[in-house]
Amino acid sequence: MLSVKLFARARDLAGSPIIQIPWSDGLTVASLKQRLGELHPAVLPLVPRLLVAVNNDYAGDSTIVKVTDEVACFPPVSGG
Amino acid sequence: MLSVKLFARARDLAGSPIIQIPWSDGLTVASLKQRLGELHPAVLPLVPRLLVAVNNDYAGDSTIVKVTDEVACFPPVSGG
Amino acid sequence: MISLTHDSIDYHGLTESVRSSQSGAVVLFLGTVRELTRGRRTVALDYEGYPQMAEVKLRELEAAARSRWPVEHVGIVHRLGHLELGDISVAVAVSSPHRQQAFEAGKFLIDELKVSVPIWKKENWDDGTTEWVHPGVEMSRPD
Amino acid sequence: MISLTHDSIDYHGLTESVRSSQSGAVVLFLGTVRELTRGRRTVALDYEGYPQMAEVKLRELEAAARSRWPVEHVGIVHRLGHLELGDISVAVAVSSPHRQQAFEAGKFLIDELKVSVPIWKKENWDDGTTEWVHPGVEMSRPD
Repeated sequence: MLSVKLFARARDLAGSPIIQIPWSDGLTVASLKQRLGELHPAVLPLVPRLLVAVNNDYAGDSTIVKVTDEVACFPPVSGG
Repeated sequence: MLSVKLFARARDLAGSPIIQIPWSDGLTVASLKQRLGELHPAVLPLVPRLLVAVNNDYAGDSTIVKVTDEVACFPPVSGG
Repeated sequence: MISLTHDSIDYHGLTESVRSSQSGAVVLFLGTVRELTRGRRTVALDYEGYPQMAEVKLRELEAAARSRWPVEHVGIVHRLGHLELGDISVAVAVSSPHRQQAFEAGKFLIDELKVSVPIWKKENWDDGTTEWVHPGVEMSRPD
Repeated sequence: MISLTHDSIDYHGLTESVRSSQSGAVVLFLGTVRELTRGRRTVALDYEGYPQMAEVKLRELEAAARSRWPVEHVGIVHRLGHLELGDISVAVAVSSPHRQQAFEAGKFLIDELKVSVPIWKKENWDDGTTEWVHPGVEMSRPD
């Protein structure tokens, strides 16, 4: 299982600050976003704009994610 | 007589913070600079770069100066 | 100095920390909670962060600023939690030999912070509704 | 708030005076006495002003900034007299609804101050000589 932290509206829609996603080696960020939408349909409308961070850096769709990675998903930022 | 305040290097070169210049109605800023150089030759090298303020505003060479005006001469500013 | 805090931001201390006799210029930017946003009235903001990544990204921004301008010191503090009108949400202070550099570096840091540092704000509107601010995401449905 | 002072500049008080819940952005600029200028070492600066005209020109600059940007509050304090290394010679604070405006107005104010407000500085070099700074005027002859 891959632990994924959620923030802001993504967390509110999923109803949890951290979710577990069944995972296997070789899967990418694109798979992560797809599975997140399947497991938590409430988050689905946000998925196209969701940002994914792997080990504290932004990761593109083709980035491979390992179960040991620190992973977070969140909508566009609005600090400042 | 026209009272003219001097500042910074202009004052140092003239040796005085305020000087009196013989004046008559109708004379301009250009005349003021010329007379200043004649009366205080030490200031002469600075005259081409001297700024003249009349009543707290910068005045061009053709501005007519009255003896009752508040007049100051000084080199380029360097505040900040 | 890079930090996230739940307390009031001491921008005076932050500014003192970037001053030095090697730098002729200091620029400080403060972001504060504004009452009116596109005609709607805010009563408060809640800021949430992903602290470990936010600190990494802030340090990257400091490094990027240093690579572009001869910045001497950089200080950035972002506040998290519940903020009332007029409260300071973020302070960015930079010092450099000349003012042009300090202005450019300060503007760069706050502009980039707003697009790359994982912190989010939730509006508390005066009609009692709340709404996450997610630029580019449809805002029609209040949370 | 526009003022000239012979005392240390209280930039914290100045910044507080421009903050408001109508403004989302505050930019503060501090000019400080820098040790090195084009490779020469400064030990102190003496600032002289023509106070009555300087205040008129500063108020004109504030008006010019307000005509270009939706600035809410402006504070400018310039120090006169003898300043040591690291001392603050000038502080400019502006508040406005958005940060872009605050940066532009702040930069405009200090840029224009330096060319139009009748204040002059005299360098005290570490070799014991002093020299008025008059941009564009031949500096070869120490005073």
